[in-house]
Amino acid sequence: SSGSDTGAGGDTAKADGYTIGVANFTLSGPYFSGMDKAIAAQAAKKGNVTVISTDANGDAAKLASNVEDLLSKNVDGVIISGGPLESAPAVLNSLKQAGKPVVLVDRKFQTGEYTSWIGPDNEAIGKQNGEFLAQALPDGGKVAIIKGGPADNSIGLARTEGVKSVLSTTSGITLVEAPDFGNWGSDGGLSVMESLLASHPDLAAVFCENDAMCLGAQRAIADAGKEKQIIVAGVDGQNEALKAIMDGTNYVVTGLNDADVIGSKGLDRAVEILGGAQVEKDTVVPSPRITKENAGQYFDPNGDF
Amino acid sequence: MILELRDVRKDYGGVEVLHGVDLQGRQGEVLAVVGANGAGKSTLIKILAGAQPMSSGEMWMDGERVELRSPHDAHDKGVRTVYQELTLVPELSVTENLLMGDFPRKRGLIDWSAAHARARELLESIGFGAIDPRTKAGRLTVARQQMVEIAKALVTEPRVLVLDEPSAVLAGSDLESLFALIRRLRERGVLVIYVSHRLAEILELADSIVVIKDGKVIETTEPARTSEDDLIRRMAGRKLEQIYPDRRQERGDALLTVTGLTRRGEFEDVSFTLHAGEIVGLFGLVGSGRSEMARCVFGAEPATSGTGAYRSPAEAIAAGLALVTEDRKRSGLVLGMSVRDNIALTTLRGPLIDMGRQRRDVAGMVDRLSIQPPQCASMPVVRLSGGNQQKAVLAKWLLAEPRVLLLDEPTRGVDMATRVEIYRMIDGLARSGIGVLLISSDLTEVMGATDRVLVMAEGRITGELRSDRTTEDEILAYSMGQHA
Amino acid sequence: MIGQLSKAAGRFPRLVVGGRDLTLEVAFTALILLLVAVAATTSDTFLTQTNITNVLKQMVTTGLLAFGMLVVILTGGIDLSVGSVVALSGILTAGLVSGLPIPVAMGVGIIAGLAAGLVNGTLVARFALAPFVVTLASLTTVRGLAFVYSEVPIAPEDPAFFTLGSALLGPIPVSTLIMLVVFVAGGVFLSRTPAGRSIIAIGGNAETVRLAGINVRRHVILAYAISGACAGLAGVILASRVGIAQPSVGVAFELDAIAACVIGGASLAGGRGSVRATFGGVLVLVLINNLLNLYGVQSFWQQVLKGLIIIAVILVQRTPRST
Amino acid sequence: MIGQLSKAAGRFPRLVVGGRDLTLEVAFTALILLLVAVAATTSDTFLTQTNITNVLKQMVTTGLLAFGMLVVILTGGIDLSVGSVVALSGILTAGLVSGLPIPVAMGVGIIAGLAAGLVNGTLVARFALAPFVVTLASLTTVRGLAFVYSEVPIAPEDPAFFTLGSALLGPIPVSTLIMLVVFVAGGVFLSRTPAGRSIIAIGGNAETVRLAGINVRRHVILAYAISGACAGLAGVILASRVGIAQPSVGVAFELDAIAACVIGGASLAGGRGSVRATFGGVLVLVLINNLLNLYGVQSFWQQVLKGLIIIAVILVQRTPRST
Ligand SMILES: Nc1ncnc2c1ncn2[C@@H]1O[C@H](COP(=O)(O)OP(=O)(O)OP(=O)(O)O)[C@@H](O)[C@H]1O
Ligand SMILES: Nc1ncnc2c1ncn2[C@@H]1O[C@H](COP(=O)(O)OP(=O)(O)OP(=O)(O)O)[C@@H](O)[C@H]1O
Ligand SMILES: [Mg+2]
Ligand SMILES: [Mg+2]
Repeated sequence: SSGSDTGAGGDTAKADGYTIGVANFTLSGPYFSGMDKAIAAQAAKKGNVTVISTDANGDAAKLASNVEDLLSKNVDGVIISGGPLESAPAVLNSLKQAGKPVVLVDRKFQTGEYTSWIGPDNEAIGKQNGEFLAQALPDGGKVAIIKGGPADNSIGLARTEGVKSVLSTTSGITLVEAPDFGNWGSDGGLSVMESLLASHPDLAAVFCENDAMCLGAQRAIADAGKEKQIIVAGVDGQNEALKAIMDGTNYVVTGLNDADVIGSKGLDRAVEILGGAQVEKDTVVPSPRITKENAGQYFDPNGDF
Repeated sequence: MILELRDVRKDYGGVEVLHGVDLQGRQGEVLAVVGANGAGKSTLIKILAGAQPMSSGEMWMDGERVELRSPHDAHDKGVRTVYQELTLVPELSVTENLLMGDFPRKRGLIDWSAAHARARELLESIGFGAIDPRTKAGRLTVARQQMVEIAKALVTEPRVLVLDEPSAVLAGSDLESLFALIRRLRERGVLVIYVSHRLAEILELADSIVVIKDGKVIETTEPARTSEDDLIRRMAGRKLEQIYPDRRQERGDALLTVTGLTRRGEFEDVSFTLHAGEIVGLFGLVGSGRSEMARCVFGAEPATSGTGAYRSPAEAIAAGLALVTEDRKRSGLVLGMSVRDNIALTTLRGPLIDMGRQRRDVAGMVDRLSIQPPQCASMPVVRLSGGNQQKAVLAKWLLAEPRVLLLDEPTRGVDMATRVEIYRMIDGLARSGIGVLLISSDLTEVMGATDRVLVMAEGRITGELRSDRTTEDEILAYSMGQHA
Repeated sequence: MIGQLSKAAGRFPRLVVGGRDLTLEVAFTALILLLVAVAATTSDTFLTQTNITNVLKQMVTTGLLAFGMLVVILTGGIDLSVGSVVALSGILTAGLVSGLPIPVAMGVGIIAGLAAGLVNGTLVARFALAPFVVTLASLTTVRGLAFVYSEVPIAPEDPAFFTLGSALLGPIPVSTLIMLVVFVAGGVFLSRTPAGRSIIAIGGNAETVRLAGINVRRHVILAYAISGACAGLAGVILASRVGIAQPSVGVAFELDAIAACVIGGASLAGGRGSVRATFGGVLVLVLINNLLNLYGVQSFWQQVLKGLIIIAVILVQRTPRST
Repeated sequence: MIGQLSKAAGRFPRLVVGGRDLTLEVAFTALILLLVAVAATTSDTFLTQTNITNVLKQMVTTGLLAFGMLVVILTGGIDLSVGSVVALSGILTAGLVSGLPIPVAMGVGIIAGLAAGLVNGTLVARFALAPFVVTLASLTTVRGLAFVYSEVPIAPEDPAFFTLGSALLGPIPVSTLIMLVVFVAGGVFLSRTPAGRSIIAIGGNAETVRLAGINVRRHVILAYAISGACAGLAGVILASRVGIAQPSVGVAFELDAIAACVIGGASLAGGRGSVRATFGGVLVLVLINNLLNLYGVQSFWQQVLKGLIIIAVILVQRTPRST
């Protein structure tokens, strides 16, 4: 991941270049591995930046020790791809003690100190989905919500809050929250949707906290032969979801949460900080609403995510 | 001559336990192998069974050199073995244990009704018809499990049948049917290799006798040319003056009084009193309920009614009882632990265990019971030979300094010289004021080593006899529920 | 244990038919029927066709894994790697359908599972390593391989890929039928073939089996291979059912599979366990999940209750057994 | 098993000191030293003070859980609930510090773990249920309870809360010292106290121990209580170290703890296992993770390698042991 294709200049650039550690909370999700790759790709583009990436497998303590491992390797700065984590004060403290800058990507921590954050506004994504659904269901109807879980995952919470803030005030619409979590995967989305369909055969739409679950939910709807009755709304812009939207299926909307953009900006931001530049503390990367109209523009048939 | 071993040696990682054994067995012969605990009998048998490779030496059958690389090879050659330790799979039916790996099949699948029928037929043909082939092996009494073990070796008629202490858990009619079976097999030309510590039965049954001592054959003889005393002398390497000590007949206060003790389905209305300084024998046939009764008195199992039993082993021990159970593997030893840890189990005192004292206590016991090898304290107990394991169990209980000793078949698998030591020890304990209940299926022992004998049949006490005034026949009659 | 007689064992009346003690099976069946009855009377949805089809579909993965697990447990082992194998075989199959005919791709998925099982079995049997650590290590390694093959989910385009997972035969999902076939065939295998009996006997006392001249190693390897193949099949069916294969799927699947076996009375020490009761265990788990969802119980209360119900079930189921 | 001699088993020379066979321990120590030597020569970073402090900190959770697990494993049981207990005790403590003095809040966290252990132990010992299912059920229930207590993470404001997890005594983290104390005290407990010896013996043969007048149930309960308390302590330390307590923390922690015990030669059948070797097992796991990170091995390949290394370690470690 430290590849340099700037030719002869590469060596000298590298000699006085930077080493940046990436502490991923988890890599087992296409969004997060996409982020990791985007950071690495951006570093390769720069030529003088080496990236060391770690994976905490969703374990906060491991994240802390991974950051410690990175500090042992004397990195110049750390990017934390936070995943579903609220905060990591100890991690931030140890980084502060070591005097290293921290850039958060995707996830903003509510406590602790960080240098800069780049990520989406999850509540806004939820709102914009809610608005779309309100329009798409002029006669109202039952809308189901499938959450990723667990209950302390505030990314999902923010998205659901966004959707609810719109739909709960829209007349004619009733909300049904699935009791069980879909665990952010297509298989979970599928089985939660199946259960929903059994108790609520009259759904008009379903919102999932990410596209992976939505893709599973869409399958369950197809299996039940209810493609015409139920529309699907997700978040992320996963390739398969974009394709489904483009093809004009009942997958009608998603909010782009672009790992490529956030990741590469995150690396840029870290390099700027190391270069001594004054940077914006918090940067929201806009999450355009993707529907049938504009899906083609975001769909990359060879893209990873 | 169908079987011959030439200069067989066996070492377990450097320690040689067989030092060049030669052995010849003929067709239609009962060849007895005798020797002290740890002499190497079981090891020899494992080699014959293909379960252990020999380190060097040769095995010949029918004038051909054979090599047994696995039990499978031994089966192919017609050598079938009944091991000293039970090897049944407790969760499986008798049928399945018998026919394992060789089931009757119909269209590729096992035909269970045919299998059960075949098992029943087999059991009946060898006189064990009382065993239901459908029961799980684990639910049978030890004695019946032993019979199934023997039946297992006879599923296909063997050319050589090896029996390692098959009679240790049998008594009365079961023993008779075993002997009858062995004689029938001999007539059919089978070579029976028979290991036992019960010399009387060997003299009765064997055609020739091989005495093993310290891993070497020291004598080959015939019943007509030897005697019990002679064999014991050869095995032990010294003369044993007297097997059973002379018992004095005076007894002290009552230590244990059991009245009307009942455990439904197992024994009923058992009453007896055990006094300080006396040794009481308890004889009965297999399944007469002796072991269950002793366990119940000891608090290991709850009683249905009656008095005299303790509520838990801890209470019993606090009151000075000790119970040496009949099955050392299942309830006497922690096989994976060292000899020391096993022996110390009844005397763990805290908060911190005094290791020095524990070491001394255990060493004292190993010495007192001459557990072999003498430096065994930190060896896993499973490495001891069967008889020495039995001694380790005894040692554990003696260390607790009991006032009442319940001994359930304490000499099972123990060689003659050691038995004599055990009898002497029991006698000494009794003289020091301890009361001993000796459960045994060995008639001679039950008469010789005790002051009086209780006899149980079908869960009830059917008789009480004075050891010096009774006969084997009288005891047997009571044990079959007939009142003489 | 020894010297204990069945007739003496219980305070409970026992039901013996044709020499077999059926008390436990009957009690267990009654328990499941009770669960169904409660569900049917308290929830309008439970007996709807959609819900029944759901329950049938949701059994498939746990069912297949539980059968394979049972075979391994019978030998006295355990297979923690099944969840990772589900992921690997699913993603492999989904990745291969673009170049290979669907049945062949699926075959490869199952064979990958079988191969993982063979490796597990060989390490356990040939090198005498503890099954728990061997399969824990392969849980990690196989999961890693799934990600190495593809970090991102793979969604095959060809709709024929979905057939296996979503086709119905009347009201019954084809995938459920496949699972049932595995259970029936598995039941026959374990009760009526020498290899099956040997596997059970090995769990009871491996040394005895060895002394009976049966190749213990080969049968242990076979058991793990069966578990691997079942997990492979489960992975293929799951990918087809979801329509997307994810390398991250299947985390902690092994726990439900083991729970199903043990609820069905299997002993983790080996040698004891029944195919029918394991199926019952699968049913219990799936019904619990389904009911808690139908009642709309909140996710974490679901967890609290699920654990308590499992304890209750094994307490009830234990009562009539002789101790 | 039957008729096989351990002293006789090996083609390997064995090292016996004072009647104790130390071959295994020496081989295992050599293995760890080899790992350290390789690490030190191939990575500049490994021997830096920061990294050593890291490794020491990283051992704490696995170490505490592994010790508790060892005690349970010795009885022939298993405790799958430890990861959930870590979460519960952590979130309880973090929740309570706002109203209670920190040491008291931490005490409550540890007591919560102890209580979970007592429940596990009672179900296993008093009702004779299979440890695997009991603790699997409590894994689920306790996790649910953690979420019931607080759905969201709790980050105490008071910086004193972080002390336990981050303070250093010279170059050595206080939390590591606590873990070492647990191991030393635990070693004495198991080898020198009647309760410890009884626990080991119960795993070897519970019936023998019962007949020796030892209360088997009470000791089994004690073992699970110890495991629960260790998990509680681990949870408290972890929350303090991370600075925030999450109800979702600790998933699959039990697997590493079990792996550490088994790498250290413990038998899951009970009765065999050593405190020192378990500590070695913890070291091996932590070193593997640290090294793979220092080498910058890519995450998925790390998983692949981690599994392979564990297999390699138990293969090597098995060689000098009698089979
Ligand atoms: N074949 C059998 N059928 C029915 N009951 C049996 C059978 N064998 C043994 N029993 C029962 O087993 C119970 C006691 O067995 P136990 O082992 O205590 O007897 P024991 O006299 O000690 O015999 P052993 O010599 O086997 O030790 C008795 O209740 C007896 O009825
Ligand atoms: N599995 C084993 N591991 C180590 N040593 C053994 C083992 N089996 C036997 N030995 C040793 O080999 C020697 C012979 O033992 P073996 O079991 O053959 O004796 P035996 O003659 O059958 O004794 P017993 O009459 O007590 O059964 C003994 O010193 C014993 O300690
Ligand atoms: Mg012997
Ligand atoms: Mg008896």
